[in-house]
Amino acid sequence: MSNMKILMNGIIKENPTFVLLLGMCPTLGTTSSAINGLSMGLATMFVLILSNFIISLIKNIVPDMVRIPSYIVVIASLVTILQMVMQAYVPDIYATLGLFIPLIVVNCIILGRAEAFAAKNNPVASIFDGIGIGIGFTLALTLLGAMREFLGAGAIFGITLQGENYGMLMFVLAPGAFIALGYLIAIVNKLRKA
Amino acid sequence: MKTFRIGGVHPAENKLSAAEPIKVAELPKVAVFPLSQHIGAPAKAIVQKGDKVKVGTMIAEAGGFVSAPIFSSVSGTVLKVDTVIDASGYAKPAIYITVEGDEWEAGIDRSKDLVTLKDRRELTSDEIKEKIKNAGIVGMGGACFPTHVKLSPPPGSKPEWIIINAVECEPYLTADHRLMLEHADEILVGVTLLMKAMNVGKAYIGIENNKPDAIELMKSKTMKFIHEGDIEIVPLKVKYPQGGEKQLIDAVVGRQVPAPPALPVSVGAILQNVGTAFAVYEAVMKNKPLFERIVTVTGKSLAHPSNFLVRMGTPMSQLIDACGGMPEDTGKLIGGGPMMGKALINAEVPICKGSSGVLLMNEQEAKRAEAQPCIRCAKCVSACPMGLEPFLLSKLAEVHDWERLEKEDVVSCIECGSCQFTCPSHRPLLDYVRLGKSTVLGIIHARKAKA
Amino acid sequence: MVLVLTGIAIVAGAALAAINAVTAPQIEKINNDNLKAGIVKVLGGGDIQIPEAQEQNGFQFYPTDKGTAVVTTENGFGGKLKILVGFDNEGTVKGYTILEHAETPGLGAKAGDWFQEGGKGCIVGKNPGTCKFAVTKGNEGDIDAITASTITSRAFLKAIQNAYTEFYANK
Amino acid sequence: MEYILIFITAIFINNVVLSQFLGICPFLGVSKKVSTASGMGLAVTFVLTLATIVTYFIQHSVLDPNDLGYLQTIAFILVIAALVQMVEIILKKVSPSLYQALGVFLPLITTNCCILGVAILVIQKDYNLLQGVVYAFSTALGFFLAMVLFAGLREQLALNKVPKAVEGMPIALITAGLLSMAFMGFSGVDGGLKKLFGLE
Amino acid sequence: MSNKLTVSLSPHVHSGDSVSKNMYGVLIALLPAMICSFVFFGIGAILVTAVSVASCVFFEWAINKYLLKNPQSTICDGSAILTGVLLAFNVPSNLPLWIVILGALFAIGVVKMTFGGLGCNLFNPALAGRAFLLISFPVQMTTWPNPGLGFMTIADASIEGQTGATPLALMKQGQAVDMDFWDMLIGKMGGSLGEVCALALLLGFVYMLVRKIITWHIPVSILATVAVCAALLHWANPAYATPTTHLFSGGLMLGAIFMATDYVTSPMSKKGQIIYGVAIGFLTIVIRTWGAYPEGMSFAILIMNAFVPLINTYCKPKRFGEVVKK
Ligand SMILES: Cc1cc2nc3c(=O)[nH]c(=O)nc-3n(C[C@H](O)[C@H](O)[C@H](O)COP(=O)(O)O)c2cc1C
Ligand SMILES: Cc1cc2nc3c(=O)[nH]c(=O)nc-3n(C[C@H](O)[C@H](O)[C@H](O)COP(=O)(O)O)c2cc1C
Ligand SMILES: Cc1cc2nc3c(=O)[nH]c(=O)nc-3n(C[C@H](O)[C@H](O)[C@H](O)COP(=O)(O)O)c2cc1C
Ligand SMILES: Cc1cc2nc3c(=O)[nH]c(=O)nc-3n(C[C@H](O)[C@H](O)[C@H](O)CO)c2cc1C
Ligand code: SF4
Ligand code: SF4
Ligand code: SF4
Ligand code: SF4
Ligand code: FES
Repeated sequence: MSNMKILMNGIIKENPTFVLLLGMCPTLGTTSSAINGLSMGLATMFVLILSNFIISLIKNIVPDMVRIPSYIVVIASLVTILQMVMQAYVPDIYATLGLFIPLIVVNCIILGRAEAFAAKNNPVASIFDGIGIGIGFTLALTLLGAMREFLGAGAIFGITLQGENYGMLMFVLAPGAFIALGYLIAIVNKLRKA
Repeated sequence: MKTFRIGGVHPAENKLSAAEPIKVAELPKVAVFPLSQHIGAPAKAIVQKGDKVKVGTMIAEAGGFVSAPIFSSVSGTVLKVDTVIDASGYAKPAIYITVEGDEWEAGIDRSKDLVTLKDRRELTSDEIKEKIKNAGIVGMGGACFPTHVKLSPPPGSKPEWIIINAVECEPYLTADHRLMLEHADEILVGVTLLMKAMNVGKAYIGIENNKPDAIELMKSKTMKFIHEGDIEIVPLKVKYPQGGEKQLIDAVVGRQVPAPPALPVSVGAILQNVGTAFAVYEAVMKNKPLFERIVTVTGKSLAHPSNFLVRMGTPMSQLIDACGGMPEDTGKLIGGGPMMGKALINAEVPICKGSSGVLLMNEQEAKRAEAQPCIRCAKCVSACPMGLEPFLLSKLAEVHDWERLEKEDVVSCIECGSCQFTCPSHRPLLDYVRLGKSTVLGIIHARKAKA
Repeated sequence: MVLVLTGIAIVAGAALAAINAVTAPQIEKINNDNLKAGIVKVLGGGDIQIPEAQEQNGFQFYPTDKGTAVVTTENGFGGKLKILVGFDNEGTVKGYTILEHAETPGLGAKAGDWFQEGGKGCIVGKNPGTCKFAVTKGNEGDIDAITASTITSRAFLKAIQNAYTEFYANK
Repeated sequence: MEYILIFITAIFINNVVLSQFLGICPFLGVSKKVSTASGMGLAVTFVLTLATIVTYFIQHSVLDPNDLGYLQTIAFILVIAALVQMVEIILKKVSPSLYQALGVFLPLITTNCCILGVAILVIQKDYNLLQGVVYAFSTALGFFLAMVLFAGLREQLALNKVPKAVEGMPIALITAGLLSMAFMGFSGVDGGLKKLFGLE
Repeated sequence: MSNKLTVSLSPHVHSGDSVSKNMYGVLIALLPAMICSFVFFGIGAILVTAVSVASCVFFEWAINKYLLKNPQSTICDGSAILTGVLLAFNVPSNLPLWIVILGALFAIGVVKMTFGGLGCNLFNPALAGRAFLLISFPVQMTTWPNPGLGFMTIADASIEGQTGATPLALMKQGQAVDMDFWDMLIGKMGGSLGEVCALALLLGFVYMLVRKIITWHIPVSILATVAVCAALLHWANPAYATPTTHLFSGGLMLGAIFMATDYVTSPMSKKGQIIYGVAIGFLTIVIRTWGAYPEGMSFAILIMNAFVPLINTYCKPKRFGEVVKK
């Protein structure tokens, strides 16, 4: 499979949100606006690319018995690095995303890709897989964030498109997350079939 | 006013023929006797083509313990032993007899004189049961369960009461009602015979209070036969399916028969239809086997809805003709009442032991309204006399979840149809519940057979 | 096997320690910068020398020559509401900024703008000594509450009022 | 009183799943039947409470004294993973029947964010040990409640015909959204109770 | 002859009851309250009701036809009209009409049709629509006009000029509420369209009981629970509202009689219905007394909607023969 194909695979065929239905907690928890969704997507992509790369590098030295613990150590270290870096350079975003940054550790997408892809492929392909899945995830989160922001606050990326008073507040709150994602998946399913 | 405690509905009564005295139906040209007119093993034919028979001659013997013999209701020659399409809609073995005259077996007492237990003090309990068995009596209430089997309760159970089912809760039907008005004395003697047979001291006769004349009459006659209070008339509030045996026992004595394998006798009750009591009287006191019964022929479009005393084997078409003929707009022909009766494919089906009525519905009544989605109104739950959840049972049957159906007690369903009657969405609930029930029963049988 | 795992852990630990060493001062600095910027903002801008915080009854005071900035906390609708408010020497509000909150977006979260200059419930230029810092609803006070967020408004105003009381007591 | 408040808040008002968005995977994944949902709920209750206690000690007696706060994430996740393994082994030995009931759910729990999330939240909220345990336990009960309710709703959905376009995950998410909306009715009750209990 | 006979399984007769008969029955029961609301709130009430009903019916028709591609039209059964009326009854009469339309879209589109239409929804559409509006447009949803008749001006209407707080909203702000009993009974107070005249709602209740559209179990258990809980609270601390204030204010009557009884979203067994009712009553008091929303009824019902499948699973009707009297 060419690297380009790997890339597209993550974005469309195995889109983690719409197709694999993984990483639902951050998907729902951080998409109250487009910018939040985008940030979360990028943060996850950062960890994903590096973890895929490192795990693919060390896959041959790690014995099977300690495979999972080693992967977790790698992922957790990367997440911690991400935490520190974000705190230092983008503290506002770090504050909004809050708990969901450390929770990237348990995001099933990361460990899932480590097991399903990085542990079986070479480092370069693994990077591409990380990028592809990462973009797929980021796109989905941004889309959902934009949808919720538009419905809930009448804006996208903070740019007001309709009077603020016309926003349906519920869409930026918890129920709106579930409902918006529900319909988004239904629409994406329909489009994919068509 | 007493009634049963759970569920129930009140369909329009439409007792069109309640004031019509019983007329004797004409003899048929050919009488047809299906061999399985009862629950249990079919009877075995003991006559052959060309045999001569009289009224009251046994033409088929019992095929086992849970079975009953069949007697000819006419005199004449056996035409053939073939099949006939009976009420079930399937072709079943039957004996055809060409009618010639009306000659009765010698032993039958055809006089109208009332014979009471006082006149026959020597009768023992066993003799009574034997006579009932030999007369081929089965339940006249519709289920056609051989009466002698009911009268042989399993060891250990102790019957306390005879309960006579004179409820006739089905709309339209008036056969039991007329029987009570015209043969109250005989019925009461029949009851005393049943009491003696089972050695119980108390009998109740449950009658719905839409038959006040029957209640009055029966009340005034009870004392004549036995000590006051030994036979008690119990007027009941009109509610369908009061005539269901479990419901009636609950209504009359306030006990609920648990789920199978419990039998009515497990709570001390033995239940018989009034018609059965009458048949018992005739069999024991008059030596007359069961070969005729009262049948209501009715319907809104029918010219003269009537009650007939009919010889078994008479085709329904002949009775319909006697009521003014099949109306043009007939859309459905039902053997029995509108709630539990079976729709028949033609009018040539013969009357047999359990045929209490023939009902004609016009085309409009015959149509079922189109089913809509269940709106979960719970009206079917409120209506179900067994405390079941028909909406759920039918849904589960639709999705073939047999396991859960068994857990939800689908086998307790008595198929009374109250649920479907009441459903505002016109859902075919009972169709699905029946499917579920029979499948689950099959599964249970298979499991037992394996074990 | 154990060796590999230990190895990975050591490498990871080392990497983390190294990065921590780089980022920790930066985090510290950024937090400081934020606070500094905030103080400057609530005191009306300009070149301000910012002193060390003075802790007092749970409030932090930053007295400067342009006035005093106070960090004050109260329980809002969704949780802690932490506000930095600037008073001039008379105790008139010069400005405020919200440091931390857990109010509902679209409702209580509007507190960030609502009470600013030009907002419907403007408190800038008002003095809690002369103007009653409570919601107008039910004649409690003189400030208009955020629509449909009385709880946040009450908490917000109470926080400012408390800061003022403490500030006044120390003057 | 304070504990009662934590308890009620965690179950109804800030329900982990319905308003905090933690543990969504098992919530969506193992909620087709009430029986499995309650199994998962029990397993989470057990592990979550235990994990909170252990991580509490790790934070306060290992990380904080040595100024290793930045190792929180890595330390917690390893401890939780090890703990789940241990629980599995011990359960298998001590109570095979319980293992039968919960066993299948245990491996799934390691990657359930509500365990790690709550462990971190307990530290962030500066709870003491008892508060932390009450918080963790009630959060888990909230998870259990959401699971069982949701499974009940889905069982009923399974009997109905849902439009093709929303079959599967979409309808589950929309149902969860409506459930979450219903639970918003509880919002503010914590404040009211705080006043009632005189905690403000 | 024989071939024109219909052969079908028993029963061969039907009660003649139908879905639309029940739905229109409820609508008739709602008429007195609707007339009251028109009288009290005037043209605004009429507009809101008309727009709500029209948009509910339109969305049901459009979704059914164009999204679900269901050839059978379902708008005649009356359930969408009913949802429209009940949604309108749950909003203030001065609500902007575009918000009413959004509420109808949520109620019918999201809550009802997404789940498959009549009978398949898990939550009460009108109430979910209202909750959606309350969460989304808290400002507009909590500004109630006073009943408009001249002789019915409320003494404390001074609070917010044209708009009158409902007794419950007043209670929330810690004001002593001593509404006059008769005022509340006939609806002389601020509130949503249909919730103000308790007398008219009770009239509808009696009508539905007589027509056997609903049974007493749910409404009575809700009202009784609210009365008991409120009495206990009031007795413990007279600052809490009296039971009568609770019973006759807010959407309690409307909810207990018309919305908690919605067939689709309430339990099937009598026992279950009583549990459901008691829980709704209790939650209503909890939310009214301590929660952020002044009005607890709609959320209490929605929360209990979520419990209905569990109640149905664990609360079976009493089977025949379960209790053997010996
Ligand atoms: C729903 C239902 C309704 C019934 N209604 C009657 C009835 O009205 N009269 C009657 O005699 N039997 C009725 N039966 C039959 C009785 O259950 C019972 O079989 C019969 O009364 C027993 O007496 P038998 O064996 O003499 O017929 C009904 C059965 C069912 C299931
Ligand atoms: C194998 C078997 C044995 C039965 N034994 C008795 C019995 O001993 N006593 C009795 O009262 N009924 C007995 N019954 C009859 C049933 O309980 C019931 O009365 C019969 O099926 C007719 O009821 P129905 O007309 O209400 O349907 C027996 C039924 C079966 C199938
Ligand atoms: C989901 C939700 C979020 C809310 N957020 C806030 C909030 O952030 N701030 C607030 O003061 N009230 C909030 N409320 C409370 C209500 O809007 C409450 O009715 C209001 O504070 C008091 O009413 P009033 O301001 O209209 O007088 C919220 C309520 C809910 C249900
Ligand atoms: C007694 C009764 C009460 C009803 N209450 C409501 C209601 O509160 N809200 C609603 O949207 N529909 C109500 N309906 C109409 C209908 O049941 C509802 O639209 C269904 O929930 C849609 O599937 C009611 C119907 C009846 C018969
Ligand atoms: S692992 Fe956690 S974050 Fe990822 S989806 Fe599952 S529960 Fe949510
Ligand atoms: S009496 Fe009824 S059940 Fe018995 S054989 Fe005849 S039709 Fe069938
Ligand atoms: S037919 Fe069966 S399920 Fe229906 S009401 Fe009668 S007993 Fe209940
Ligand atoms: S009566 Fe019909 S519509 Fe009502 S619950 Fe039963 S099946 Fe459903
Ligand atoms: S028992 Fe009611 S009609 Fe037979």
